Amino acid sequence: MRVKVFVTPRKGILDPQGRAVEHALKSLGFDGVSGVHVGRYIVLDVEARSPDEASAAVRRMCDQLLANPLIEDYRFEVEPG
Amino acid sequence: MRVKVFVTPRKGILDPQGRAVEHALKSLGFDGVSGVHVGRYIVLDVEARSPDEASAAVRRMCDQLLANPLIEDYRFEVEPG
Amino acid sequence: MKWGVVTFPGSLDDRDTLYALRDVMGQDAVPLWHKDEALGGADCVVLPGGFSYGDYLRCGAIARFSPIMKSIARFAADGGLVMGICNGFQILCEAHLLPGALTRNRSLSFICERVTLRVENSNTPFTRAARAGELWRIPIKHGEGLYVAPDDELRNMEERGQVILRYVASDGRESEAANLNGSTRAVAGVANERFNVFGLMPHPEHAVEPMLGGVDGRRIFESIIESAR
Amino acid sequence: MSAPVALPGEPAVDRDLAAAHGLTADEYERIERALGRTPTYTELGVFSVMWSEHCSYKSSRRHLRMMPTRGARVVQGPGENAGAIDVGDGWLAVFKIESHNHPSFVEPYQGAATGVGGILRDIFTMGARPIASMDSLKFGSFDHPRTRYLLSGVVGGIGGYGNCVGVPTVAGETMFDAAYNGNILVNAFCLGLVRRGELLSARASGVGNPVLYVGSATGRDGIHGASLLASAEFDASSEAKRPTVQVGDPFTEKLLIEACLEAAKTGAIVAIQDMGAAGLTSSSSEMAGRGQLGIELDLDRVPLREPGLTPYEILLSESQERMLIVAERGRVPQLERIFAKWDLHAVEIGTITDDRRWRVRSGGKLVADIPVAALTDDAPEYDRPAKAPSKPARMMNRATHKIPSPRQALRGLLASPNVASKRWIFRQYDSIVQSNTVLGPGSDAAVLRIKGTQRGLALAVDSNPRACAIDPYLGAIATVCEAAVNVAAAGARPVGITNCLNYGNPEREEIMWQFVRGVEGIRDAALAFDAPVVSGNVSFYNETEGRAIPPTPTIAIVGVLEDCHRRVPQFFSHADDAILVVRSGRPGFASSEYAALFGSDDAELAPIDLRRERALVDTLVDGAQRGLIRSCHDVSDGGLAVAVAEACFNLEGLLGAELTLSPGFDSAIDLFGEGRSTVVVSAPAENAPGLTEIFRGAGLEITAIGRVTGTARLRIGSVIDEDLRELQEIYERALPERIGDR
Ligand SMILES: Nc1ncnc2c1ncn2[C@@H]1O[C@H](COP(=O)(O)OP(=O)(O)O)[C@@H](O)[C@H]1O
Ligand SMILES: [Mg+2]
Repeated sequence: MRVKVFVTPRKGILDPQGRAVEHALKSLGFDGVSGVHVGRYIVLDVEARSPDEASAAVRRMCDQLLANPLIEDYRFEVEPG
Repeated sequence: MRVKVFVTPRKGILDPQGRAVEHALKSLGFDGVSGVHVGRYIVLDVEARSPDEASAAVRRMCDQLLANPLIEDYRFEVEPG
Repeated sequence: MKWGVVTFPGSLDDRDTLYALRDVMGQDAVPLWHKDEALGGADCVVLPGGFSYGDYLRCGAIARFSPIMKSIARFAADGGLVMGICNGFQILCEAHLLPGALTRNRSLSFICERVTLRVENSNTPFTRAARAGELWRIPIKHGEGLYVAPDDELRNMEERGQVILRYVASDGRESEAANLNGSTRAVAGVANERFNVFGLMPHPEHAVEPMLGGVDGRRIFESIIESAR
Repeated sequence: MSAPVALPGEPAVDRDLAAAHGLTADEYERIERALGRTPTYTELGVFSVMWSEHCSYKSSRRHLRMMPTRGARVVQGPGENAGAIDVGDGWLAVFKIESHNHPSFVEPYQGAATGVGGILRDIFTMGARPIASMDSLKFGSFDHPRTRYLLSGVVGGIGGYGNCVGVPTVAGETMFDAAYNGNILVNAFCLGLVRRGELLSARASGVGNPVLYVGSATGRDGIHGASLLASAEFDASSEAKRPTVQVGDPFTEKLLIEACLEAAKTGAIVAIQDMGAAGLTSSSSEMAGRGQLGIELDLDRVPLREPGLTPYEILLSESQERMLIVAERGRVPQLERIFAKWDLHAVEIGTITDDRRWRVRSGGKLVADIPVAALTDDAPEYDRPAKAPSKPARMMNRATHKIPSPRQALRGLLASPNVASKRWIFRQYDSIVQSNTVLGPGSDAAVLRIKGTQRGLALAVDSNPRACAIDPYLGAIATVCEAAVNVAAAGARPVGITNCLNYGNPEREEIMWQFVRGVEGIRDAALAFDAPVVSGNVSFYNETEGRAIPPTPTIAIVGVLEDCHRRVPQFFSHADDAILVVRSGRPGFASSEYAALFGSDDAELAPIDLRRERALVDTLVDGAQRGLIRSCHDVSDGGLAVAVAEACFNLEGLLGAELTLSPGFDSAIDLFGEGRSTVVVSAPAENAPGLTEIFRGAGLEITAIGRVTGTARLRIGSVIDEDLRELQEIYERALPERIGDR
């Protein structure tokens, strides 16, 4: 099963990368841009008998490795198929 | 309008980070994992009168700054609202 | 001749490059500021190493849009000599003044080490003072120096002699282990098709004094001085 | 003037709330007395951080006064952001070491990164350009499941920050021991250079002078980071108390360095301090306190990262990359222009006053009004009971029956993570940026040249918790000796010390005893080397679940080389050079790596004769300056055999060594014991008599034990005959293999 994981800097945590990108976009003339945050996007294939089984595994992967719960939030989507 | 941009390593381009994450997941005991790729996930708010206008702007942002077409692919979603 | 060394926000080796050029090589070198467009009458512009804009997003991606980069693009189009070292190389690639891109080292970690380079083409303004096949000991220090370019493009580059420097073992032979960052075909430095723009990951400005571990970096500066005459 | 008012939604202040803020009943009463009323919630928060162990040094202050802090070269001793030593030719070296243990244990990458950021700010607030960093690291054993994660995170964070700001990390030390499983240590050192006469201070002056906030905006990060996290033991509830983790932004720090140094040149800066622990509160009150003045702040003008921060949060935030400046009146626009050039905020948020009060307004209301002294000089100070434990501690195992052969011992030692090459770590650090690094990581001390002069500075950082566990006094002395000898081995004269005192819970009398004995040891050794202590840091409460770390005073020493060309590396460089050993005492196994690996019943540290240690240092410097010494390596972890092997591992070309063992050098204890300072010297054979004479003349034992050979073999008497390539492979691979990095 194909899984997509989205990891973003936690609310309230400094996101210097997001700030730098926002600043750069503005100076390129994209004035109407705000709230830029930069995170990670992880795509993977997981062998599982059901989407629920895949979800459970991915949740553990996120907690253990893919995200740092102290400074990052994550969510993921399981694409059946 | 809230926009989500997904930037992924281009097919055929070395993705050492994806490989390292896959390796790490396997050594944590997640055997059924494969095809791991790590990219960037950029969230931003764009002022625009319509989703189309937002899309056009975001496409330009991606082409100019957010992705490097030589090594990366991108796609994005505009959330009306 | 006159040198210009650009300072972007987050440039680090700008001062070292100026020091190497002025104090060690006795050259006339001026600092250039990213917000300016003037190149100070430089015959060769150096984009130094560092972490411009924190290397956020992609190395060099944001610096590429600095006002001074417009002048540098024009200067290069007019045949002016431009050299990008490390972060400067990354900026030149992002600005499409050089082919290819630089991505994270194979090991995913930063590497600071003296490496051996082999001069692959000595018929360029940047290597004129060297013999082809000459070996140099010059340090690298980067986290994202793995050079990539599409296969066909890289093949053409090799044919035209645009691959100027390669990582090799200390005996001069190509080896997987000596290619510390995992660059495609062990590429360490490339030029554009006109051979007036040059980018390299190793730091020649950190190899100009015996007390600091060697002088092979001088060969590059000497070549440029010779070319500008 | 009316008293500050409670803001809507704030909890009522009482003894219980004070206790929840880590203040004792006594302390709370003191606060009421100092104010003559009940504090507001905001004020309570402010007192709780300023009176925390971390900010007030309440358990350590009276003991730290023992340290020798004056000397002919001392321009600034403890009390400012960092100390300063005159190193000649018009240059001052400004340096300090600081701990970031708890944050690094919680989030290793960001914890270590922000540790580097903080110590850098301490240096450039003095007007000095940071030119070199070092890191002293203690991790648990590799058997512990978190060790690898913590190690890669910490090293990644130090490199990530240091590399990005362009300050080379030139040396350090790393130790692994199960005693640190629950409490790692991350101590970061930084050194900067400033011209004599251009040193800045953190002492406010000039009533009416404006106060400028510069750098990053304020967020909710690290609220109570200092008071709760670093001033109490770790336990199960720490999780819940955990403040928001601070994320460092080295890019902004780099801009801040350049902007502050440029601003310093204008002469418009009266005083400057970074917003470290307790952020805006400590920087503003401490600057006012040093100047015997008052300060008034308007929080409405503080740049915020997100809306809705309360005065309590703004005052206690530990957001990174921020500075507070007292400027000369009328020169604010000039400073603003400089910060704008570097894309940084500079906002006037307050004024210096003459009434010695710390006054804060928000939304037009007075929210805090406290005598400055109550927050600074008059903070509590304790004379906590100290008592030696009934039985001395010990980190080593008893001797086993399986005594290894010399060959097995040597190989085992070289593969031990404490002895093995730390290249995996230091090659992740840019050690050459700024073009001053004459000797980088991998040698006993790093050497930096001072551009435009012949001079060099040598830096070393050391700690010896195993010796300190046996005897916290002798262990501290041994630590200072090791750092001094490392610096002298490179040919430099030790001129100044900074220290980071890592201990357990000071409310326990045996910990307090370890601490006091440690300070006494540092005092005595510093006096002996005539190297004053000019700065430092105390880190208490390094315990988890009631288990304290071994006493770990970390000592960094700065040395001066009159002529940088005369620096001495630790590596053999010429075949046929004579190899000599100079000892200031006898080796033993008591705190050795050998004992840690193979066990030993040797439980006592040998006494230390500080006059001989001093003589060793003086003579090494003398020998180096006269150009008699080609290489010098001090014998530390692993003993003599390991030191000789390490001296052979010259990256520019492997050499060999052949030692003929005379009596007194042939037992396991001679080969692998670690004792009082011992160095392995190589020199052209014709210099050997001259060297022997000067060392003997200084009352030291010097013995010619062999020669350097051109073939890569290590031969020691009839007991060891090894291919050095194999040994080097063991030495270099050990750490990457344990980390799982192919
Ligand atoms: N954490 C670290 N950061 C930078 N350099 C380090 C670190 N740990 C060790 N080193 C370097 O590795 C070398 C060996 O360290 P160490 O074994 O502590 O030396 P010694 O025992 O000779 O004092 C030294 O040059 C030291 O500076
Ligand atoms: Mg040493």
